[in-house]
Amino acid sequence: MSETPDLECRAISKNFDDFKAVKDVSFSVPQGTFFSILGPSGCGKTTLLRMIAGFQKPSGGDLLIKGKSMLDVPPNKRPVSMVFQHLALFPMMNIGANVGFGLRQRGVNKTDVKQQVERVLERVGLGGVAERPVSSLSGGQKQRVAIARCMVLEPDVLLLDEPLGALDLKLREHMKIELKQLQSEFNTTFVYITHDQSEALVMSDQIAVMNHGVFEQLGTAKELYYEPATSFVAGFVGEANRFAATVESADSGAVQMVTAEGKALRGVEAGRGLSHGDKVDVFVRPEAIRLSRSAADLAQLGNTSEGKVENILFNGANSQLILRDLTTGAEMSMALPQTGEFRDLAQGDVIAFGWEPQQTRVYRAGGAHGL
Amino acid sequence: MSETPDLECRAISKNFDDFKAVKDVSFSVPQGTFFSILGPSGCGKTTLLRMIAGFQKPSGGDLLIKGKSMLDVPPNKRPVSMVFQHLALFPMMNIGANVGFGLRQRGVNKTDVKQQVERVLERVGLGGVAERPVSSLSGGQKQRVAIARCMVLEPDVLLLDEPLGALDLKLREHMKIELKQLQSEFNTTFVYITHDQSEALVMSDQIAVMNHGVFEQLGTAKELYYEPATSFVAGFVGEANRFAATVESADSGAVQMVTAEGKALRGVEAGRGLSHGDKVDVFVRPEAIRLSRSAADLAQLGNTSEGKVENILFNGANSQLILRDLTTGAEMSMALPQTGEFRDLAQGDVIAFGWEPQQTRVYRAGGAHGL
Amino acid sequence: DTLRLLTWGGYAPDDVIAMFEEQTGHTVEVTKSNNEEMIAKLRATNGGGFDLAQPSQDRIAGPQAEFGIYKPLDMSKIETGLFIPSMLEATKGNTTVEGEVYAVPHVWGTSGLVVNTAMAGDVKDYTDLCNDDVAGKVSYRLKRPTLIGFAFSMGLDPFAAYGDEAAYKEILDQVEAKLTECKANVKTYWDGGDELKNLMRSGEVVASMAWDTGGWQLNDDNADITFVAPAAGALGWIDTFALPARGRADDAAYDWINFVMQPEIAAMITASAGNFTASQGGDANVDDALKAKYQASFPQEAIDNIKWYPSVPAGLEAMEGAALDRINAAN
Amino acid sequence: MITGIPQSGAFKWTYRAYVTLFFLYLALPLATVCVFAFNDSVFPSLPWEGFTWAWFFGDEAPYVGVFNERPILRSVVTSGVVAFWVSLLAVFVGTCNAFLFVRHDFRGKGFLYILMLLPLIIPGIILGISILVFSSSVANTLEDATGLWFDGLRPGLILVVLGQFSFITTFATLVISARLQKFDTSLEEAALNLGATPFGAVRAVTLPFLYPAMGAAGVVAVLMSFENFNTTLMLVGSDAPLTITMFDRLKLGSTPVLNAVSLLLIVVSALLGLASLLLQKRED
Amino acid sequence: MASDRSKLAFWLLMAPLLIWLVTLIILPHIGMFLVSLREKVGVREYETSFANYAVFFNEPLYWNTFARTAYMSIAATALTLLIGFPIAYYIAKLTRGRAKTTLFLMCLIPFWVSELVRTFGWMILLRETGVFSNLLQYLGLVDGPVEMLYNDAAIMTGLVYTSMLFMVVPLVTTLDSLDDSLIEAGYDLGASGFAILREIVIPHAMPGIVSGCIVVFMLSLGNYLTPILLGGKDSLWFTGLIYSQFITRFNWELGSAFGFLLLGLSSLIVFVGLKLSRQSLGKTMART
Ligand SMILES: Nc1ncnc2c1ncn2[C@@H]1O[C@H](COP(=O)(O)OP(=O)(O)OP(=O)(O)O)[C@@H](O)[C@H]1O
Ligand SMILES: Nc1ncnc2c1ncn2[C@@H]1O[C@H](COP(=O)(O)OP(=O)(O)OP(=O)(O)O)[C@@H](O)[C@H]1O
Ligand SMILES: [Mg+2]
Ligand SMILES: [Mg+2]
Repeated sequence: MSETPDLECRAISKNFDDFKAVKDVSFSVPQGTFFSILGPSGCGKTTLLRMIAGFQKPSGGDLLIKGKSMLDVPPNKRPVSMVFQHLALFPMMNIGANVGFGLRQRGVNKTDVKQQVERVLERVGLGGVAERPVSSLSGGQKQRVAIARCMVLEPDVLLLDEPLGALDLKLREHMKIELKQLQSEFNTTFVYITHDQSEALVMSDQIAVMNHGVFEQLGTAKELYYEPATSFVAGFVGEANRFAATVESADSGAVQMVTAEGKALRGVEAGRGLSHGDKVDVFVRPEAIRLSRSAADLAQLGNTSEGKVENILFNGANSQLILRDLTTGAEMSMALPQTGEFRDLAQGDVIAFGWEPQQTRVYRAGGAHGL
Repeated sequence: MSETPDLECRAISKNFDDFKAVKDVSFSVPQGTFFSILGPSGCGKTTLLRMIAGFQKPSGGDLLIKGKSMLDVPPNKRPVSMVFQHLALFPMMNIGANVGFGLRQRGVNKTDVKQQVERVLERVGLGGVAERPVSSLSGGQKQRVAIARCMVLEPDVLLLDEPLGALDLKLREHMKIELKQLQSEFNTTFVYITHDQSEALVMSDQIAVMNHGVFEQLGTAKELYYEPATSFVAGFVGEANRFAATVESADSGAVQMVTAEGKALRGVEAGRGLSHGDKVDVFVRPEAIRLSRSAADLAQLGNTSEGKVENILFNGANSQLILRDLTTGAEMSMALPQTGEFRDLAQGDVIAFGWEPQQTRVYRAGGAHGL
Repeated sequence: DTLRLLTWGGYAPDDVIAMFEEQTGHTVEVTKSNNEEMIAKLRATNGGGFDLAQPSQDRIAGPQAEFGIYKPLDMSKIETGLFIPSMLEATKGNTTVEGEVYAVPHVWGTSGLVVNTAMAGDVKDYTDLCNDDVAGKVSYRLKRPTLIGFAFSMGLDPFAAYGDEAAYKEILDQVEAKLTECKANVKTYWDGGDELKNLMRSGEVVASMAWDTGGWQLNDDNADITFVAPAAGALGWIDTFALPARGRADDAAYDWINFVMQPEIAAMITASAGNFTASQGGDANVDDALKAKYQASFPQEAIDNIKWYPSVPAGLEAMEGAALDRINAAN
Repeated sequence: MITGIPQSGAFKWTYRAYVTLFFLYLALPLATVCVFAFNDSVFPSLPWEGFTWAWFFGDEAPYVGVFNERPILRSVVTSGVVAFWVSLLAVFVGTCNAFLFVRHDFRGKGFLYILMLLPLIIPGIILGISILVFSSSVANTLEDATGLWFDGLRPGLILVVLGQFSFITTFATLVISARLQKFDTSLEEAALNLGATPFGAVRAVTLPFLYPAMGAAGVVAVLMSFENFNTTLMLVGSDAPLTITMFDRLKLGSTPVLNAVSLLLIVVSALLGLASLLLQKRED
Repeated sequence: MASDRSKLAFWLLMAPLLIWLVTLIILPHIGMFLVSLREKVGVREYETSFANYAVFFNEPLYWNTFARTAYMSIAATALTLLIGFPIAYYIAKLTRGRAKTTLFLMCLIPFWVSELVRTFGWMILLRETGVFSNLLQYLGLVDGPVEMLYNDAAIMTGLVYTSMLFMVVPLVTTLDSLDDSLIEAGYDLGASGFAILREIVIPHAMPGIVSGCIVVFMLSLGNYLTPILLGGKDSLWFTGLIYSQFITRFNWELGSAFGFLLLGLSSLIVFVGLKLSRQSLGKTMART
């Protein structure tokens, strides 16, 4: 992609008095990308977004849109639009007036405003509602009006600050898919922030995982899920079982470790050279763990153990099994296969389990902030 | 269980003017059970619970606790306690005073109150916070204080009205497990209402699915999930793909059907005798569907088809595939296996899929209220 | 011009105003008030806000010396021939400060007792208001005339003590004691003329200290009620015309003075206010009934016995005020 | 509303009776005043002498009705003028204050806020006399220095307006701040984001949101101004507002023309009150 | 945001506030204080001294009136609270929808007319030839006319009546904000109605109670009309003294001193009230 990116941040940072909310973050977003920023509450996502929108002045760094620096452009002159967390639809105006607000500010004449408003409302599937009050809409429809209000201005970049946060579970599932579809239809660059990993994974072309004001990793959903670069990402994106261990030996990525209780583990190194004696954090995803009634069946897996069933959290396809590892005493969570074989599993049963070294990611300990 | 149940409702009902919020509901809850009432918003759950607590007078029927009718007992004399949706912790008192409130009302002397409060707070993992104000607690901690406030009175039945509704996603996941643990620790009968199926499935010993003021089905989580009695339950509990079809032939449970587009389907009958020409609703769970690159692999399954990939919703272990069935044009949602085989699947690919007749539940059409 | 007139109730009846406005083209705005409030208002505005005021002649020199709220009259603009000469001279004498005349007389009258003779025939003097047989059915004002009247009735002479603060204080103390003792007899202290009339007419009060005109008006409704000149002597007052220091319509004010002092107009005012005016010949046109009542209340010896208020020296009012407050507070 | 708390029948019954009595207590004096506006007697009290409209339309002494009483009509106009200016000023300053206290952080804010509330705990009569005394001394000083007259600083309508404004503004500020506090600032940011200028955003979004509260504050200001007595009494000059005129009349003892005025006032205030209620309804 | 906004906008907003507070509140009070320090020593001659305050302290009448005004006002406040609380509770918690709006509106009715008219109404009702007296006679409960006007009870009736609104409105507002489920939780935990009132309802309503009490107290203390018109010969009220110093004695110096003393008294009592109830002025008033 040789063309200028729609949005580029260069070592941008923001301090509130002594507190550094955003620390030298750099990234660029090519035209037409659905770019998500994912991170826990308080990590600086909103601050970053508000700097892009112009509501907050960066303490340092530069910010370019379509290659032009935006530092001295006031928010009402920037070619970006923002969808607010609670949408911020104007309650004193009807839907048409809301959507037409930006055009009116630009001095577009009345009939043109009306036409364009009607056109964009139709594109989001809400033709003919222009005269109705905002309050007559459902949560999902309001969402679409908020997007229409921005899209009618044909912004270079659309910013979205957790727009699904206020919706209830079922609607949120639905809107995830819809948002992605709207984005590809309009083919506009979206910068979307959220603390919900499933939103980010499902919708985004690119995801930046943010923590304590810095980007820990930037990549596609699959890269983050299967190859988390840091232990924070491994813990934050997707579910994971986590142990502390000490490296016995490390050889071109393959690591042999031992836990405090003396159990040997094998895994792959995620970062740079570990060596004997290093303290490490080990992550294994619940769905990577295989179960069996007989330990022999699992022998070919690199890591095996036995555990007692502590709890069976039945939840249809997403049922979970909580085991207590008999050797280490650690609590292990794993996906309960939907095959008939484990239907009669009961609390207190002892069962063998294991997982492959390739699915065991090892990070140098410290610096990691789990859930 | 021959002993008297902790709670028994006999044809209990409640009318608001002309509107019947609860219609002749009967059930009994044995001692120590975690009993959930699951249903969509407005189905009458809260009304039922408030009748048990004594805040609403039943229009008909009887209500017994430990075998004694409660109809004429005022709420402050009933041996039940309630955890309110927004917890209703008293903001004007510190934590200790909140938890000790009920004991003080009983005239227990100060030092005993103090001791018992401290003991129950320790049991919920909050020792030593008695002097702190309620506002200093996190959401999950408040939850536990609300439960402690009830448990210190050793009620026969603890009622909970969507106590997790106000919490955020991650915390809710966590509290589900914790609530269940607290219940088994105290060994008190819990009556828990919710509209979130995963809460009910994960925690409950018994679940009643409520709709329009009546119980549609009462059973364990697995019974509801694998053998839903009505199409409402099939649609409300767990995810499902749903089609309309017409019965060709029905023979001792096995049903042959055909969809409007002429596709033949095979399934099992959930209710009573269907016969040729009956309109039916057909439900298939996403995880019951198998995928394959070659249609031949799936030939042994009772129902097969081919579809074009519309969307891949990557979400780690819970990734979903949305296909458009090439013959019927219906949208099908299915679980995306985590095996390497389908990693390179892309939008627009055509793929074969199929599922077994045993996992195809067939209900007479009408009366069902889907999602 | 607009003439803003600060006056007493009844001194500017609507028909007179209408005639005046028609004849001169001025408009008149009336604010009804009493002596204290007139002075207070003028003091607050530093002599502004009104174009003509009508305080009593004894209340001009003191406030003028203290606050400078009036301006001297230009006697050349007043048709002095319209006035009863003796009254004009007396008033001018009482209201001269540093050689300038500040007021001319308008309406005069007396204060005494208004009695329902059927129910309280025994009340002949101020102190009789404290008799047991009228307990709870008596009213008077808590103002300086009450102090003066009671003093005379108790055989003291407050006017003689005006120049001597200590002597005056002595008198006040005695009066205060009497009035405090008498308080139990009082139903309520009245404040305005109509209030008293209501009290008397309804029978809630049977004897009161009041103006002569109030008694005569009540007499029209109820023949038992009338004005009685007290044995110790009625108190005589003269209300005047004075120009506020910063009035803006002096010409209209002079026009008004000259207009209302004409005998026919004066008679109309007498009819409205119930009191006689200082207009030469003004009583000629007065209704005979009123004259008859006047004569009934004032036999010659009663007229001779009228105690005319001399000008109040500055400073006395503070003492009186404190005494009145104490009486009011007593239980 | 609490539905679920069981109460004994007797208790419920007593409670209702108490509430009924209370409202009787509230309504009684006003009803009496209104009823006696139609008494065909020159005294506003018993006995009942028959029904008459004279106290509204009469033009023959002593039966002079409100509509023929020039001083009363004039004082109604005066009150109206005062109320208009007071509510205009109070709403304007109240709106500024609301923006200042809700939107800005500055040193001494807490102190200024308490100062702003102070008029609530200053008796009205003291506000009146302090303004009277102060403006008089300023006027005296100015007059001594310049030889001109400063009648605006002497008792009169200007001081009445200022005196009422001095404490009604606090109420206006409280009402408008409460509403502004509920305003979601992201609406303003959204307007900026859509291209509005900072002032344009306030005008297009924030002010419309505040209108109901400003309207309600205005109505409250008018009502308070109309009924104010304590402060006005000290500052009034020759143009007396209605309450002062009525007080002067009442002190002297009056004909039922006062009842008639009161009845009209009640009707008008009731209409105003309803209007403000409707405004507040729209607010929710 | 504030820091990003222009300083100009800030000062433009600040200006009206400062002008209002300085010219209409602060300077006049300073001016009044200065006047109260002027001792009159002769015609148009003044000296600076505390003589006016000395007058107050040397004259039992004045401080008796002062004390009487204070305790009558406190009594009126307490009475208003006692009468108004059950009403506010009824409106806030036991009614809803239209009934609630109507009852609430009905509480505002007395506010629709000036205090003067309200007092006038009471006078017609209470006087010896008034409605009550005649009613009692008609019912045969008394032989002759009874006078109900011109006593402390009449003053109380009038004061309570006049201030009721200012008690009920903040109470309804705070009680409305009390989550019903707290009360239900109280019952559910076994509390009696009284215990709930004492432990939950009253603590929650405290800001409303305090703000209502402050306003009612100030209104009573600063009232002039009601005591004068209903109190008759015993109507001594401190505002009346101030009024008469200004209006009938033209003694602004002493009047100012009295005014300052009243201000001091009211501030003191409000301060003590706030301290005792552990509320702050800003917080309680913002809720009304
Ligand atoms: N105006 C401000 N002044 C001081 N600190 C601030 C300000 N705004 C934000 N912060 C701090 O900066 C940090 C980042 O805040 P930000 O709102 O960007 O977080 P976030 O990632 O959006 O969190 P959330 O998911 O909760 O919205 C937080 O610790 C916050 O307390
Ligand atoms: N006091 C009442 N008067 C009239 N109708 C009522 C009353 N309380 C509840 N209803 C109606 O009864 C029905 C059931 O209400 P309920 O609160 O029990 O539903 P719910 O299942 O708890 O719903 P949710 O999940 O939204 O809390 C609803 O349709 C509601 O409108
Ligand atoms: Mg944020
Ligand atoms: Mg509910």
